[in-house]
Amino acid sequence: MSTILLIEQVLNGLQSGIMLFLMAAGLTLIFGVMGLINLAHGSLYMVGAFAAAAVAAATGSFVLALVAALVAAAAAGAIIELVVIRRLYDRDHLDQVLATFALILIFSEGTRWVFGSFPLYLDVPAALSGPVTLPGGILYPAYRLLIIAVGLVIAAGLFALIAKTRIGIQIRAGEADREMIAALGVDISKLYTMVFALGAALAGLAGALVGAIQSVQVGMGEPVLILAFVVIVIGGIGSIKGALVGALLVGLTDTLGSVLLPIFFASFMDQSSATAVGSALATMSIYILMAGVLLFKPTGLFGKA
Amino acid sequence: DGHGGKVKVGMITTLSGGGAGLGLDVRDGFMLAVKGNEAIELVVEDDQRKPEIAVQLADKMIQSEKVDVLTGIIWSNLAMAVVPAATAQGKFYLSPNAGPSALAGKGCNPLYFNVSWQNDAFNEAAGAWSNENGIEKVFLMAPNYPAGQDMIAGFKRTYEGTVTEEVYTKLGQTDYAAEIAQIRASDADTVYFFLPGGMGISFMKQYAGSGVDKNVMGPAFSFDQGILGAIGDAALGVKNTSHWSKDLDVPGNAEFVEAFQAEYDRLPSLYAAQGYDTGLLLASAAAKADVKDADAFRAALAEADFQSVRGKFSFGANQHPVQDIYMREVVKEGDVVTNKSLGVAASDHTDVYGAECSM
Amino acid sequence: MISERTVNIFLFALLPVTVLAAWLLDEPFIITLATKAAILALAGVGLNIALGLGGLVSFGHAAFFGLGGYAMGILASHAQSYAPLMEVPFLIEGTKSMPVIWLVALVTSALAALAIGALSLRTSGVYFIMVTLAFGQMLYYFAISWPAYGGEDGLSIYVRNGFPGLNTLDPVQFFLIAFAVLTVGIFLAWRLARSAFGLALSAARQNAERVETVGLGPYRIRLVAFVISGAMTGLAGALFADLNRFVSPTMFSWHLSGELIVFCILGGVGRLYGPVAGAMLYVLLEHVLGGLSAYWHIYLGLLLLLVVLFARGGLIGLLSGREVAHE
Amino acid sequence: MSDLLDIRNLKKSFGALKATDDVSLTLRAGEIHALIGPNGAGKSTLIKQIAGGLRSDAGSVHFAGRDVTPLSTVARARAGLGRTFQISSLAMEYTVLQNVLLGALGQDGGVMRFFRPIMARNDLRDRAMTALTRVGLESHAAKRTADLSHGQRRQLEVAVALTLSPKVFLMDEPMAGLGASGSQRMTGFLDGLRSEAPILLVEHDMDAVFALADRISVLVYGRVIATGTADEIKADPAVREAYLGEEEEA
Amino acid sequence: MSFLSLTGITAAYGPSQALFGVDLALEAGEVLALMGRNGMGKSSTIKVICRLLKHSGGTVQFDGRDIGNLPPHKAAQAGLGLVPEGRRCFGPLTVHENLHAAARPGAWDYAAVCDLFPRLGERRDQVAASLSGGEQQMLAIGRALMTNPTLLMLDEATEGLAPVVRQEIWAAVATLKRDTGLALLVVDKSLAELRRVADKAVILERGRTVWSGGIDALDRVVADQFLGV
Ligand SMILES: Nc1ncnc2c1ncn2[C@@H]1O[C@H](COP(=O)(O)OP(=O)(O)OP(=O)(O)O)[C@@H](O)[C@H]1O
Ligand SMILES: Nc1ncnc2c1ncn2[C@@H]1O[C@H](COP(=O)(O)OP(=O)(O)OP(=O)(O)O)[C@@H](O)[C@H]1O
Ligand SMILES: [Mg+2]
Ligand SMILES: [Mg+2]
Repeated sequence: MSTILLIEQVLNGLQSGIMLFLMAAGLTLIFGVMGLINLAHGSLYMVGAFAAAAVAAATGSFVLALVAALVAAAAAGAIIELVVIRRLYDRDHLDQVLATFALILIFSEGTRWVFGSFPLYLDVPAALSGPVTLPGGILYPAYRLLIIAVGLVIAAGLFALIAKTRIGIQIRAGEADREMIAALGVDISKLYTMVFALGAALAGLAGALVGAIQSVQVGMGEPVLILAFVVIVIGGIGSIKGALVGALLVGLTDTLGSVLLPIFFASFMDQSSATAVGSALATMSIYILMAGVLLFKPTGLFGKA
Repeated sequence: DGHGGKVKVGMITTLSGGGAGLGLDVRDGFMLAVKGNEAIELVVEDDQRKPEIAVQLADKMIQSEKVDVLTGIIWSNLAMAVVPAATAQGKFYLSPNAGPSALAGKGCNPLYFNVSWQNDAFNEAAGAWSNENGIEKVFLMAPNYPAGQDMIAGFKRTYEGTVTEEVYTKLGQTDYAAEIAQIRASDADTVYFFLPGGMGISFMKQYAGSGVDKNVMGPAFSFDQGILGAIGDAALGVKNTSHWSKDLDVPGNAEFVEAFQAEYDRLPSLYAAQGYDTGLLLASAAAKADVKDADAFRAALAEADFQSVRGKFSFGANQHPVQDIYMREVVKEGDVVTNKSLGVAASDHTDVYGAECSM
Repeated sequence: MISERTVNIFLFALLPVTVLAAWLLDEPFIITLATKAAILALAGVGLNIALGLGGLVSFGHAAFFGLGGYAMGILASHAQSYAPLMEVPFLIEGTKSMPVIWLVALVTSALAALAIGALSLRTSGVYFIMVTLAFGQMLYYFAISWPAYGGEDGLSIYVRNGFPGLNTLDPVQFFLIAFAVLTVGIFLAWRLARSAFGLALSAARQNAERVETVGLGPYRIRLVAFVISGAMTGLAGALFADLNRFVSPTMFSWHLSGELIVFCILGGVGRLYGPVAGAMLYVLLEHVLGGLSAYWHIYLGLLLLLVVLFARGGLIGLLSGREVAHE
Repeated sequence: MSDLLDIRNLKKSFGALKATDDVSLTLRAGEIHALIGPNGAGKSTLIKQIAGGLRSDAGSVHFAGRDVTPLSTVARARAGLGRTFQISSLAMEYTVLQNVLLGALGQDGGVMRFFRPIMARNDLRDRAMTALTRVGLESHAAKRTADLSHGQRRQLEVAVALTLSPKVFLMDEPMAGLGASGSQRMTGFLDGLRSEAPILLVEHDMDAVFALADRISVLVYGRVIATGTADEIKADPAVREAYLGEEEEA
Repeated sequence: MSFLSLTGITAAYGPSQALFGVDLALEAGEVLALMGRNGMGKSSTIKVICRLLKHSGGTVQFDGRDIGNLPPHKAAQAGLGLVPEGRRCFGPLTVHENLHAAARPGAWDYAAVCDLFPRLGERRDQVAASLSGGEQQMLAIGRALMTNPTLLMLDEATEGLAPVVRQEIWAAVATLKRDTGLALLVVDKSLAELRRVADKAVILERGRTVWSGGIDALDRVVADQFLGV
């Protein structure tokens, strides 16, 4: 394989990592900071994508579509929090798992009911639809650069929100002892609704941004959900930095694994079995990565013991 | 004629979750074909695309509903789960989609009729067409699972040019940046791929944004009507092989397209066409023989005495189709992105597994 | 409130009574459903040992379920094709005998649980959930892309395996086999919960530090529990494969792990009959609602939601109130 | 008198902070050795180093003539080190009885018994009930631990340690949270306990310490600054300044 | 009307009743000692005042209004400061973050708290979970002061503190009372130390007020009967 292709693949790995971070960002917030296992995160991602597709179809504007994704997902998040999640904070994690699993069912089929069973059309805006030339002569889709930029901005913003602001402190205090922070005069319920809505909005934004280069269809949130969990667990729960690093690691492993493993096996096997073994191993690679990381660092790369 | 026997049909298909669009089309096409037919009684159940549910539904239809004929399954892994069990219990099975090689060869069965295609068919046709249309070097890509491997093998069976790369992706993969980079770096002139459902949508959109401009070709599954709407202009110009196209000039096809649109308010897909043909086939057999007389009914089915919307249609010795496969191209008609037929890619095509079938 | 014991007796009797009624009414499919519920309940009872008693939320129990299933699939397919499983260093032939298959399923899944548990138990909490998921997913992808036994297509076994002295093709008899195994499973789980081991395991869930300071090693206790749990789920997998006469990688999928967890929570976490109640309700809903509307998942979701929100302690909690610390 | 527990030059740092800095102590059969010192002096750290919850940076722990430094918490507990926590650490969903049963089970060691109900083990039950009776919790045996008041939990903590019949007790503030009357009772109780096994007692309740301790060691900033009898310690000006303050004698 | 007054409070944890009729009254600037043996309902009473435990009967009045229906954070904003039993510091947060989490403007700020407990200043960026027991106790007090309450409730706030620190805390309490007019409700086991700071006392026995009066009136007989000393 040529060096330039290898560089390009590394870039692709990093890029896909940032994309993963974008999808995981909202989950990190809700899961890492509020301590809530929200399986319905993927559904909020889907809600964002569908809202964007519907608005883009109606108005033709990509910006409006993104706004719609944010609003729809935030609203869905706030409603979920007020109606369901709010009653589950003092419960076992398992109750949250069951409730949010139920929400997946409701959201998926609800979306199918409203939008039908066929994938929707959502495409990148014309201005960003082509490739740009990077230094070194690498052609790179402009839209993907946008995704990288948005991902990095969100990472920085979340980091500042959690680590540097008083709201961040209060949220974390609430996770440690909800009753106590309330007894000190903080309206933790309202705060949690806001955080949940924010996490949902991030999921919705990711759904719209990523949906434009993938397929907008019912069930699109499920693989994302698992991947997002993998990412934040590798990074260490509650750590934004960890989520970013975890996402990049997963992106690189996934991309380079699928490219390099078949080549690696071909060096000592015949071509067709090398392709078979290599790609089989590549599909397992991120899970092997996760298990490996957790065996050496049982609380993830940046998690607190 | 006039045996007066009714046929009870159990349809197990995917009506919820990710792949529901395909199941809906098959169901609607079938219902359109048997609409008003007194001899056919239909029960439909949703398999949720889970093999074990499909097996249990088959049991239910056989044991409780006492159906005579089963049909409806979309996915080859579900078919592999249901068909052997159903035929073992003496029920007919008509496949409106999916044709795993195992059921065409050693596993063929007198009670199993495939009304769609064998997995390799579209690919063999595409390979043959490529030989004649100056396609010299191809980049092959499919998900790493049996159907994907079958499709690639099918293409390679007939294709005589050079295969530059053969790439197997994760099943359900959504990001193809790495593969697109490989395609860009490859010296192939054509990309041939099989990526059903959302995978194909994602790939095509990303490919269009990448600036790579090699020819794109594949079996029809990634370019069918239900999906084209979601890919949009990115799919224009793509060549794909299919046994049916909306614009085929064969008796009954235009009427079918029109009736389907009138009934369901959407364009029919190839799945709808297969469902429709399956319905017609069944109706033709039901008119000739009583299903309780298995031998007679089987003979009636084997005659394939109906006007297929694909034109020529008959069964080979392994009861898999002998039919023409066409090359189609994705075009825009007004606002609608759809397929246009370019002509026959392989005529009277039949599968290679029939030789292994001892029936 | 009804006492938990009464609820349990009712739940226990429900399956055979249903089957009897179905048999009288000649509704063989209901018998199949009851069998399915019994087998899934067994898998849930297995999971519940780790999950309810030990607090080990395994999101990868499908691994054991699938291994049990493939133990059946591989052995039976070799018997079906008369090709030995392996010839060197010694000959292993396929088999169609249930007891042998069960034994293999138990041993395989126990060994897998030992390996997976030994590694996973180094972590805890959500990390444990995810690392078990990772192992499950590895097996899932492996099964999908490994062509020898059908890959994603799975393996069909044309005739159900045999059990000495019984006709397993008769739905009622096969139900009785599954139900008997379930009964044994419940009995073992019941004794286990009340045994010295159960006391220590449950204490390790509540406070591991406490268990250490009384001189008991929580890691070893949990590992043993995980192995027992995995083995029982593996056995259920073998039965499930026999019920369908079919195995495929979906038996390894995370949806299945999730469903097993759902059974436990739905019925009541840590309650002996929790997974039994959960599995029965789930199977019932799946098949009743499935017939009502194409959008039946919405109703299923709403029902589950109602249970979590308003029935603390799951179904059994709803019926019999807060758990009384035993004896 | 022999030294049952012999701690030599233990050290533990957290970053730049030396929580324990070259601490050596002994505990002889039949004595109560009190360890006092300002908050954050390193007392609990030391207890954890002895019991095994925390690996020492340097130094060794000898117990009953054997070097237990490399052993895990579990192994040390089995060897006979019984510990109570500064902040109650109990199985909260269990009944009071089940918590002490767990201790009895730990003492018995037969945890890999999967079939016989634990409640049928009369030996363990008796042992557990005896321990509850000794701390005065017998009437609460069937109560859920989570429903106990703070002080009652402290008593239960001691009862669990009793069931282990350890050779040595390591007690981290057993009086904390007990009311005045509770403290008095506990004082009387510990007084009797020393004949069963010696006690290394960390406590801020000076009434109790002065009433009970045969020897007192004072830990300040991770170092032992004085060891002696109650009177010697009371008279030590450095101790008065660092710890006791102007407290008049109780 | 009193600054804080509880009349006829009854309350239960699920099925088990803990309070059977608690009455107490406290004036602004006063220090009230709440006494009773283990498990008699002192902490439960405090929880009722902070709204962490719902009462089933009786009334809770604070600063001229009925706070019996407020959610906990509203009650706290009305001027209640709590140092709970068992400290309950926010374990994963640093000392500095613990203090700032719920701070409200007023005389007590970070500098003032560090003046009172210099140790907290030294441990500024250490996470609370790794503090020594006594340090956590100081943190809990500091955290409550940072909300600038008008009534501070100390539930066993000197538990586990070294005698010197305890003396400092009592001195601080005396200062608070003298200089800021802060009202205090104190639960503590040392009768001797309470006598020095408290103005009056209420004794609970099995969830009921059984004695109340000036601290000076609390003689040997009463102490013997209810407190067992
Ligand atoms: N894990 C840790 N990381 C950092 N510092 C720690 C850790 N554990 C303890 N410390 C620090 O070590 C010092 C000693 O703590 P230790 O708990 O041993 O004190 P102590 O003597 O028991 O005090 P107290 O009487 O208040 O309980 C304290 O300053 C504490 O903050
Ligand atoms: N969370 C709870 N659930 C159930 N019962 C409880 C709970 N907390 C306390 N109790 C019960 O309520 C009664 C009063 O407890 P409370 O904590 O108010 O006592 P206290 O006077 O503060 O005792 P202590 O001095 O030991 O802290 C006790 O009998 C206790 O068992
Ligand atoms: Mg301490
Ligand atoms: Mg209290």
